[in-house]
Amino acid sequence: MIRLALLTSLLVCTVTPALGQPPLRWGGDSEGGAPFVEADPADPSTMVGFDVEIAEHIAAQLGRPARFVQIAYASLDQSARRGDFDIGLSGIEDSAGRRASVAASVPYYEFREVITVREGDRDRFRSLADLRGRRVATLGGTMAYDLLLQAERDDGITAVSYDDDVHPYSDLLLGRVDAVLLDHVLAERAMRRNTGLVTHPEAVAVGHYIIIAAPEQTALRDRVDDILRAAMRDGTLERIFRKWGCWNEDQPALYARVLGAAATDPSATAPAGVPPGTVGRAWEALPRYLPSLLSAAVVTLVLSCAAMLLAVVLGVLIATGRVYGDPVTRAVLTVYVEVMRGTPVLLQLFVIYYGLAGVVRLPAFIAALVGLGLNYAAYESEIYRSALEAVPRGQLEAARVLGLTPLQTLRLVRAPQAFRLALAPMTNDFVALLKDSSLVSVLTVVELTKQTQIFATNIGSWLVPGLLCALLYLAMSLPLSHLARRLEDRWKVATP
Amino acid sequence: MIRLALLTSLLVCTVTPALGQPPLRWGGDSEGGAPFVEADPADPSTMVGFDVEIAEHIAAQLGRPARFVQIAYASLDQSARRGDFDIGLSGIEDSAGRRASVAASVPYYEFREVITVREGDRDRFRSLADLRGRRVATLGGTMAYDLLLQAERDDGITAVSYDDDVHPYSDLLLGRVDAVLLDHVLAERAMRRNTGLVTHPEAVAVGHYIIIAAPEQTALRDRVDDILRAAMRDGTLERIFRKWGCWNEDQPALYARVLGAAATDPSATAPAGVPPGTVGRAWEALPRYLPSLLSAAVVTLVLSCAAMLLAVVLGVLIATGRVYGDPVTRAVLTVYVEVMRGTPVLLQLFVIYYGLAGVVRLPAFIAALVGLGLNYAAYESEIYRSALEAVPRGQLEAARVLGLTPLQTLRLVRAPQAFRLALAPMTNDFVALLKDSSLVSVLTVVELTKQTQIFATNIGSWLVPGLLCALLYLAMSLPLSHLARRLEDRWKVATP
Amino acid sequence: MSATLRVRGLRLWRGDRQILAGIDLDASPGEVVALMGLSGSGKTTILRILAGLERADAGDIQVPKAGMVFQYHYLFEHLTAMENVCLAPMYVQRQTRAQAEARAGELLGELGVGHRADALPRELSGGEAQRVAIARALAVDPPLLLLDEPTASLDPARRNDLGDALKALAASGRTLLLTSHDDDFVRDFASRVVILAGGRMVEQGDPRQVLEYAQHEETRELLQVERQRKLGR
Amino acid sequence: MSATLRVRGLRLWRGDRQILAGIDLDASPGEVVALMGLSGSGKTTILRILAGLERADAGDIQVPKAGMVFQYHYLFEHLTAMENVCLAPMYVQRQTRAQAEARAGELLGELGVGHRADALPRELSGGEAQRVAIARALAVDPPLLLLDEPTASLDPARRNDLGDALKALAASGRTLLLTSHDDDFVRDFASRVVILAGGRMVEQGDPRQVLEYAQHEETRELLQVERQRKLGR
Ligand SMILES: Nc1ncnc2c1ncn2[C@@H]1O[C@H](COP(=O)(O)OP(=O)(O)OP(=O)(O)O)[C@@H](O)[C@H]1O
Ligand SMILES: Nc1ncnc2c1ncn2[C@@H]1O[C@H](COP(=O)(O)OP(=O)(O)OP(=O)(O)O)[C@@H](O)[C@H]1O
Ligand SMILES: [Mg+2]
Ligand SMILES: [Mg+2]
Repeated sequence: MIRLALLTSLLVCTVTPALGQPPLRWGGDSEGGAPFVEADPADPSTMVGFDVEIAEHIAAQLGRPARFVQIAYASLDQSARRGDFDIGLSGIEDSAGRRASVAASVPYYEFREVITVREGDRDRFRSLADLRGRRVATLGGTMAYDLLLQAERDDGITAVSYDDDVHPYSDLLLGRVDAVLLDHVLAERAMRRNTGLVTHPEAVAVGHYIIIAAPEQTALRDRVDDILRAAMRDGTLERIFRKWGCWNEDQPALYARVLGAAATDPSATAPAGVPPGTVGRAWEALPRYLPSLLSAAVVTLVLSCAAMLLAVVLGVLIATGRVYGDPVTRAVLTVYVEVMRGTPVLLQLFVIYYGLAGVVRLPAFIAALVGLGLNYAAYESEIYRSALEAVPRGQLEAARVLGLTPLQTLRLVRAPQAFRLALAPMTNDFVALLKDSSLVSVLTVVELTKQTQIFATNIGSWLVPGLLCALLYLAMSLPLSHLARRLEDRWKVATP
Repeated sequence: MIRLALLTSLLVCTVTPALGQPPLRWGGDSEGGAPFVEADPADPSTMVGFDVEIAEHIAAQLGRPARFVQIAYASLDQSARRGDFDIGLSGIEDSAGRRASVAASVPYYEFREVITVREGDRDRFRSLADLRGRRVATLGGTMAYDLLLQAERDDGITAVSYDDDVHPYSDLLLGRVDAVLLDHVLAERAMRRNTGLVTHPEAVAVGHYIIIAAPEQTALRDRVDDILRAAMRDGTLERIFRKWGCWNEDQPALYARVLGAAATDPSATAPAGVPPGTVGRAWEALPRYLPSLLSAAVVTLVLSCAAMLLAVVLGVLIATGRVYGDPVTRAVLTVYVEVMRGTPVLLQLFVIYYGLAGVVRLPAFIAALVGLGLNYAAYESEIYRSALEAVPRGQLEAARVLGLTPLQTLRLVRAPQAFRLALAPMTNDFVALLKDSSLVSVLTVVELTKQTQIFATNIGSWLVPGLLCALLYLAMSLPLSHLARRLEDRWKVATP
Repeated sequence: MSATLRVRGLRLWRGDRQILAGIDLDASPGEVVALMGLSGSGKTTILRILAGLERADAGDIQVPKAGMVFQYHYLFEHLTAMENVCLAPMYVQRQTRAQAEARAGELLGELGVGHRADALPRELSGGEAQRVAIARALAVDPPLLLLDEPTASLDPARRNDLGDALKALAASGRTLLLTSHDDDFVRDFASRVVILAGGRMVEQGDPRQVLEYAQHEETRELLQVERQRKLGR
Repeated sequence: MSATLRVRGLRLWRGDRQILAGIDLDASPGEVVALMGLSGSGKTTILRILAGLERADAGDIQVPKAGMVFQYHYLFEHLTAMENVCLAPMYVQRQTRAQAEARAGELLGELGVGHRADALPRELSGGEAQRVAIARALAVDPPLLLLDEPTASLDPARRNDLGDALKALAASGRTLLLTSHDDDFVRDFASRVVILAGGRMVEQGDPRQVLEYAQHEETRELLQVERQRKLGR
């Protein structure tokens, strides 16, 4: 029956437009899914959803045919600026940052950010403050994520960002997170999909959906505002939202505010629950993401240092075995070095984490450490072997005629002199390991690169996160390079 | 109006089941989309699609309530074996390999693999043979992909694998590929979505959808077969497929064959167009994937060698500048080394490929080569610098009093002696570069790791592709290690 | 193991060159035996074989634990002079650092390089390095001491100091085997001289005897006896 | 630039040790000047300054293009003896390989190491390496040749051959400045001897004169004149 209404509205938009009018290109993300925008399962060439109907209503009012343009959710703002479409609507959240970078309409829907928990936790976890020390999930790049980042500082929760709105809830059921914060539209959809969950009706915050256009398209934006206001007055919006089961008592209040506010003052309609500028340009988002980036950098640093330590110790043992060992030991160690060095570390990490799971279930961080350590040990051992073999023979002969044992010779004469030769390549490897450690994100360890990705996905831009990530890596490697260079300079004095 | 019918069938399945009967868990992938399985946009907690209706029909006939279980398409076989669901259906293609690993029903739908091309190419490209030297796209992990891999050998086309069924067609419009081979259901969906495309009606091959169950569930499978046969006879299937617009004249012929064949001989209903075992266990798939893995390995090797060459040449220049240069040169080069070494190469690749696109539009391979080369040059230069500085001062003084210029000293005395010290770390770096070169897949270069991923995605398992990938990398690095070790041994004679 | 050295039929080829063609050599505690011979005649090679650094192709060797001073000092490049001398006493003989440093200080002082104790090898002059290397070998006080051209970089004064020190060592029961090109030094301080030529021992005996009245053509050539006569020395 | 060497007021400190305390030195073409002095007295340092390898703290230097033979030979470790000798003629003087090898073969032959032309430095005996290094320096035929202890590892016969070769070089108009601890060699082949002590030149003149009748306490100590008297030499 709802399909009938939809067909009617489709007819309207394909029949009414004046011939010769350019189509109204409207952008949205069909992966966002129902009730926003989704390909019609019965006819995937057409879209269904309340945003679709609103877009088509606007097109009809403008007397232009509607044409849908698929745009990834995270790219909507950029695409608007580039002019990939005329208007964009796809559950786009209002924010001061967005208002600063694109032309934004008045809000046409008010949503509540709500907390969903497992049924058993219904009374324990009623607010973000109850969730101190707990993991709270949400969809990245949304106002909800910004709220969680704030709560990380204020309430001591841990924010966990997902790329879709399904897994936060499934992981909630599995106990991987203890709550989900998302808007009530998505929460209701999830409640229908899953049993054993409960959503607290209280709003943690309130937000609004808006329509965006290229910054210079203020005239179009004003027309859209007029059409939206008219649709609020004449019940068109109410009819659409009712059809999609999204109508509630918040909307008339919103409409009253919008219709009451001066049309020339868009800030009057700015979202209520969120401080202005929380979702927005990257630099503004920076202070909120910096703490998590810094702690991810600490993970990277600790992991790299521990893995390097393991690699150095093992590398010394392997190199010693290859220089001093009997032929069998040497052959075995050579095979180890060639295999570990010659095959991808990613594969080795998988084998250690998943392949060995039957024998020993290593925690992700330990598996990452061991995997990187074992891999880099092969590289280090080659460096040490070569350095040991470059120590002049006379030095070893002198040690031998003095009666030093081979081990003493290694420790007191050979290794100290070889270390100088090994220092620069070792520093290289440590600096490379800092970056290589990002591979362990496949084992669910969140380190600097992964956190940068999360940041970038959430703000929809790579520029600032990438720059920051590079700076953080640099900040870790520079002191090391500096130290190595100073050691080298000190030893240079001893070059004959 | 179709929604009404759907509601009816939903009512049927929730009303008829006897109380106390365990639900029939049926697995499918709702991301597969319409007309197979898709979340109802009006009520995302329920699924719609012909596979949904068939599943619910089977549940109803079994007197059990139907419960949907979301399973990723690529994991359906494994999940069936693990018993995550009772029966699976989601446009699952029949194949001998699948029949060998799970319990498979009789086919319930026949599809045709068809070729779609741009309108202008309608007459040029009518068959795979017409597409020699062209890129042909499809969805990975399907019979169509297997057909394309065969055509790579037989018809000299290039198979391009996608993870979804939207981008093959959009890239076809953009000219990135010249044809798409997919089943007619997906092709028709795409034709509705895009204009400017044309699909040849002739079947390149014919395949079937089947229902799967855990291998030991033969009793359940036999019941399913009975229900399907009854549904073929009484027109239930016809009604369902007609509703979803998928009925055609191929189906009555299929049903006649299925109903005519001995119920005890499932091989009689094996797919016609595909040789048995083409989709199936990894070892069987190997021969088909080997050529593309080998040519991806060649890409890796050529890219790594070229990038290493660049890195060595630049590294020598930088090291020379840092050892012999004036303070300004040295400072500039030190900054270069620290920045390039200290920041992620992935970021550098992005900057070169996308960031510089405004200035110079480098082809992906060249950008990859330059990016890796510039990055590794920083590492190499540190190795050379340290090795140059380790050459005993007496050697340089001897050269100087003989009247050699600094450049001659470098070339004739210092570099040859330093090279020995640099060889092992350099070999390390080359071996690491072979693996690091996989990062360039972000620039759309398909090298060994990327190709391995494609292979793994298509056959749904990492074991064999991973092993093979490791072996190929090893096969590239071993000769190199061997050569380096022999050079070292030769030079060892010259150690004082 | 006694401190007596006994070598019979030592032979060594390098490629197709026969370096040692059957060397017989004895040395007892209290002796200072000097090996002389043309440059390239195999003196260093003999010492290296006795020290266990090289293998002979044939021959019978009875050799006590030997210390050695190399023709090129081979001081440990990363350690100071003092540390070079103390290393073996501390780690091989398990002396305390204080003990080792006291003895090392004495030795360096005797050899006239006490003031350079804190210098790294590369900061030493040729003669200083040579003397530190001698001190390093003396510090472990081995029953047999092999010295390869210990006087090469020493001025006459240091040479005599060294000669006196070696004589005193021999007198205390050590066996000393050294090579030298300096006939004055050998005449003054060796108790026996052995002349090598063509990979063989051609003559041996009391230095004054052998060096003044050389019997063999090779010895006379080595010492340039005719020329010295001619110059009236 | 003339082949005349002229040094005035050369001073050098290392840390707080004054190594050179004002050295004045002259040498003209045809001369073979020998520097003598206790080990550590600064002989090598003077040669290194003249070769431009070290900077003095004060002093006036007029020095022609100089070749140098190092106390430790510093042969190029990765090249054979022949290649060591040919390198500079080929790359500095742009001779053809054939020319350079012919001359190198002559030089190596004269110095008695022609048979070791294809050996790497580490395969040479001490004296052989020293002679190859001398050949390498002679091959470029510089107007001033600095030789740091060229006789240290040479047997008396080789020493005399070298002395003759140096004298011939001087006679052909080259200037030669060498250091040595070997008073016999200096007496036989140097045209002038300069005695260093305490960072200063204490005496110089005809070697027979200076070495036989040393005026200065330092010279007498260096040459151990009293001891030699006592021993009756
Ligand atoms: N590693 C080697 N390979 C080949 N030949 C060698 C090697 N080491 C030494 N020789 C040769 O063996 C011979 C003997 O060398 P050795 O060092 O024993 O001479 P030596 O008597 O000590 O000479 P010198 O007085 O010059 O030190 C020399 O001709 C030398 O070139
Ligand atoms: N790099 C250095 N740092 C500190 N002191 C040094 C350095 N090089 C040489 N010396 C000191 O300078 C002094 C003079 O050294 P030099 O090598 O010139 O002596 P020499 O006369 O050649 O001695 P020898 O006869 O032993 O070769 C020595 O005491 C030496 O220890
Ligand atoms: Mg020798
Ligand atoms: Mg000296």
